[in-house]
Amino acid sequence: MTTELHVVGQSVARSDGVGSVTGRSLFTADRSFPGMLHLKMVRSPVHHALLKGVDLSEAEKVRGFVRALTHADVPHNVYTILGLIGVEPEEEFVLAVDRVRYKGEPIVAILAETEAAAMEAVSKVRLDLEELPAVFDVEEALQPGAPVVTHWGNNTFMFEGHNCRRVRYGDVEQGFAEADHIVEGVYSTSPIEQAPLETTGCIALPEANGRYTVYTNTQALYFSLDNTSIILQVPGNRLHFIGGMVGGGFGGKVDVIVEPLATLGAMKTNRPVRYVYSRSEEMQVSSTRSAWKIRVKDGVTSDGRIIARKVTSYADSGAYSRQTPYALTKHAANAAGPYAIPNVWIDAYCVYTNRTPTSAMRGFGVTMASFAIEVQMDRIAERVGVDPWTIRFLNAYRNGDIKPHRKPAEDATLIETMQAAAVLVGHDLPEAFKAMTSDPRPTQEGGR
Amino acid sequence: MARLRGTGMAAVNYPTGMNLGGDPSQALVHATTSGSFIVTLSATDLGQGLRTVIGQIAAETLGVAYEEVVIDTADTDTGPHDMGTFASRATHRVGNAVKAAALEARQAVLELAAEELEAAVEDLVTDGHGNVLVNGVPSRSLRIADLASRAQFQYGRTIAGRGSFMKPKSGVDPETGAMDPDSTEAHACTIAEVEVDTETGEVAVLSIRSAYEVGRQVNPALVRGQIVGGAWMGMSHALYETTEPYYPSRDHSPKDFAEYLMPGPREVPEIDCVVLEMPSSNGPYGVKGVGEMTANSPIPAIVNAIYHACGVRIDSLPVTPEAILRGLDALA
Amino acid sequence: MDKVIVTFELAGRDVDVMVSPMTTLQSVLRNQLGHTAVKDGCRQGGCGSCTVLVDGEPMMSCLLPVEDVAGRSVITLEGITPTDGLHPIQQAFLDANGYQCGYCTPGMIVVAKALLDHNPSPSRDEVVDALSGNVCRCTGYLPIIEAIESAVRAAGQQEARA
Amino acid sequence: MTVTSYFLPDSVPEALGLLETHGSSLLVMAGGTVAMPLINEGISLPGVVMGLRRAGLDRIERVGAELRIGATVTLTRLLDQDTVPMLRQAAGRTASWSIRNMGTVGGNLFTPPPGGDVAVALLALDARVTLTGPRGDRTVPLSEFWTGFMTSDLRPDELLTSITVPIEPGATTFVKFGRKHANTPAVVTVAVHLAVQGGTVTGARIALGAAGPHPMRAPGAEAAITGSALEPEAVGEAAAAAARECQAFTDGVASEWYRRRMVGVFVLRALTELAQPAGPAIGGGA
Repeated sequence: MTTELHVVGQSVARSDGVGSVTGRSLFTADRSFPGMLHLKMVRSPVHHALLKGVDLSEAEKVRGFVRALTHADVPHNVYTILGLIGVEPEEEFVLAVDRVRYKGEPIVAILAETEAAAMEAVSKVRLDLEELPAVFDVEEALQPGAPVVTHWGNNTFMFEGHNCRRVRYGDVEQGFAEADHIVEGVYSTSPIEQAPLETTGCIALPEANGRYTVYTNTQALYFSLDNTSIILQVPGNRLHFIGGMVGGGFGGKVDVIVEPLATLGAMKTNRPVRYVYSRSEEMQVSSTRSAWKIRVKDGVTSDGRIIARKVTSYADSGAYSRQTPYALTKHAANAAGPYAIPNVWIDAYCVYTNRTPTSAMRGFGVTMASFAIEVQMDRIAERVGVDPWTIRFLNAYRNGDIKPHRKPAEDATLIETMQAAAVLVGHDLPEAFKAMTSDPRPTQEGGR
Repeated sequence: MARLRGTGMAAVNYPTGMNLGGDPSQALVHATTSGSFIVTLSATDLGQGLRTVIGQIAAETLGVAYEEVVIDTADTDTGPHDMGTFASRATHRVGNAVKAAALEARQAVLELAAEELEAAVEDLVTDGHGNVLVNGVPSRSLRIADLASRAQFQYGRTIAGRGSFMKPKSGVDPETGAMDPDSTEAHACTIAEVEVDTETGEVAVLSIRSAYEVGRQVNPALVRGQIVGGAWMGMSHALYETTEPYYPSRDHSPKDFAEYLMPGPREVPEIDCVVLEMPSSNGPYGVKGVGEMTANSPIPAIVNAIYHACGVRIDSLPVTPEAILRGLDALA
Repeated sequence: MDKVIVTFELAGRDVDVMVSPMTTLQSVLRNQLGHTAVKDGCRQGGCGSCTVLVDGEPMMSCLLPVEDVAGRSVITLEGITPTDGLHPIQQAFLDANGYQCGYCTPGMIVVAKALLDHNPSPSRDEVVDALSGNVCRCTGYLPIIEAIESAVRAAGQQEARA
Repeated sequence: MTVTSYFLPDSVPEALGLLETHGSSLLVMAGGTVAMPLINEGISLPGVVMGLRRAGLDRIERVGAELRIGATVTLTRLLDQDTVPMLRQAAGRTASWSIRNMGTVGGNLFTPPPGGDVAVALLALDARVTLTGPRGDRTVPLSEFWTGFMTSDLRPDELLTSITVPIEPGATTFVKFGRKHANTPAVVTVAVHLAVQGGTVTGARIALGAAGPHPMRAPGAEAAITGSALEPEAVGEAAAAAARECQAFTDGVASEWYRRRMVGVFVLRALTELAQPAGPAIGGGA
């Protein structure tokens, strides 16, 4: 960058800072409108069951009750948010029809004059449920005879004809055969809630000319608008989504969960409708980061070069897909780690179980791959008898290396970053490592 | 009872942006009668400071002061399309779109200035302080603000620009996994220092120190905010938080901030970082992106530090004090 | 169900509100009096984003029926922000980037104000203790602690000059 | 039910009258830090509620050799007294500053485990509770007050109006171990009061929190150190006894296995601290 920059690169004061330190900035649910209704959800109390009946008779008597919304009111009740980029099948139910697949699944939306009245009405809805066996472990869910979670097939997402996202590069079996050491590890994680300080929520407002304004704290306005348009079968130009301040997202606000039903409520009542998650809903019902089980098997030479890496990963998607199939693809693109490895085999499964659906969270599919790979690297270092820095410098990827998904590496700077980290913590690297760069390797070594 | 110390490291990279459906962002820029500029978007600011960094990129490209740019975003009636804020994509994608839109608006300013200064457009430059001048002849210069307002009433021209940036949709070969999944890569190397109480299994994180390489830093203070906030989140992922403490059992799921364990202000370690800037090949002013990756390297660095401290290597998260005690019992 | 009238002092002046029984102070401040700097992070007493001062003491307004503060003095961040400019603590949060999304910030600043009212030069441990009831998911707390410490220093210099 | 009426009686007799009128349908609330979250979330839907904030039960005073604490004295005010240091330690380890400004000592006795850290201290201090009903007051030792998980000797027509703590010499210590250092549920809470004569323990009260359906004494551990000089063998035996006899449970914060192990660890640490060479300091402690 030859030209000298004036603004980019400066730590200027944030343009929204005064609004934050005075609390004057308006967040979605800071707004309220005359005649605004409150939506509270009747949720499944069990993990997996047939839904045989819903009795609203007691709920309707509650003072302040206005109306209920069931699956029959939803124009396009079965959907999947990645349908916008061609992912299928449509498999999640805006409101349950005849089966519930996770504890907390939405069944009936109650609209009332006050939150207290809505909560009281929710407590008086009687559900006729016949419990079914549930499955919570990803590997059990893959066994024949396991309870089937999805309504369209077995318990894995199909990636263009395969039951997992695959990466095949080189020949891992040959690599293992040539290796001096075989190092294996199994790395597993639990679901994690994004837990933004502001819970997911929106307010839908009927406008004069048949349009609907929706104040929402989604992270993706058009993604939410387009999905709401499909679910409600309403042209997109009748929907006007407005964001503004978002009290933290971390991936927890890309599920298009509250906007469709709040807008449907506004349509059916011609009154503003507020649908905001309580903290316990955000904790227990909003989507989480997937739990992962990642098996790594490496073939390593005696001097510490990794010549084969086989990764088998299971992401626990919970009862529905949401964003998780995408996470598997991003996982597969990064599961081998920032290392130059000639033979790589990756199978990444998106598995369904009877728990809260999982979706996006900061690091989407890569965070837990980095956890597995970077603990595995220390395992390899120990086996080969070198220190953790050495094993990483020996295998670090460089510009021009062909990555397992066949895209040549560019903008790679792992080596320079590790060198800077060593200086920061006062770790004295050997001269050879200090001299290394991420510049492309000399051609005769080729893609290594 | 012993308190054992250990250090551990991790080195990671992280991709900027998405690919499966195409990853587009658009922006509009226009000058107002007062001569300041409005940037219109639909991208959302989650608190990471998108408005500020996009304002800086627009001001830099237009050659005006940062205070002269207003960001109007998050409204689908006025803002052109944007995919959304995730995947460390916003600064890279929205930044590129805003830069393109600002360049178009800047060109309109230069053409107007060329007329007024009776000079060739090619000879004109902006000084970054709101002035257009003939290159090398500071005396022949005009205020961009004046030009922008005269454009409205005198010339009847719009000073505006449209910009868009898209990483084209690229699918995945189902057999081999061949794909073009991202635009550039940021990097981090983290060293964590921990102290393990061998009687209670408690892990105190003493320090998290990282080197990051994130391409051009548009606002270094905001980059540091992501690194410090991410180090805390990584520590929380590694040692504390889960919605299912006994996964895959669904029992005992927390329902409030008391039961959902996250480190508090008392537990936060010393967090230090150094940031390298190797400009990316395709980001605005060499931007890469940093927001999404900053919890990643601290997690394995902490797990590796625990092993170094007490010889217990735990391969499942979160690493609870119970898991460490059971590991120590097994070693004994 | 008959409504009740409750009178309390808000930022120095008396206000009367008509509420259904046991409406929380949080709900009254946010939905009837426009004090939306009182945030709504959990309604369980676990996040601190709804902290207000009641007779100068920090309390969680989400757990307080408004009747309980009848006749008492309530101060929200709106009452701490001067009509023009910023309170020194707010300026310190701005300068130190002691915030990101801004949702926990009002609660943090109200607690910081209460702390400095009680103890003009708290130690770092005392700052950390005071913040233990306020959750932040973005910053990792260090910028917030540094903001409060710089406010303490600034107040100290102010003292020295006064 | 949506709340139809919320009473704030300004005397005990008025409160008892309301209790009599509404009977068991009346939800009695003190600081609200336990009841309000349940009401806010629609889990608890009471029709009529009584708050005791104004009922005149917020006095704390030393009366002879006893500290008398009104049921609605806030936890913050326990921090301001130093007549019974262990109560200051327990209050300081409970929740956060804002919650301590609202939560009450009486309310702490009804907090479900693993909450109720002040209650654990009161049990080790051999406190007594005063229950006031239409027929006047009766006092019950705290050790006999709880009858099971969330159940106690309090009759439907009574209110808990005060807690009385004997001020007696002895070595005390209090430790609350949680996954965080502040504002967090207990993994285990240990409160110890030892009567000591010439270096020998003549009387021991060890109370455990978050290790049973309510705060509980650990008689086996107490027996193991009574008559000892807190030598390591006795202390080790007491810790093992406490771990065996406690009724540890599993929740989202800790498993039964871990709680039981931590009971042993922290009873050991508490007694070891009291056995320091400087001799059991009266009222010393963590």
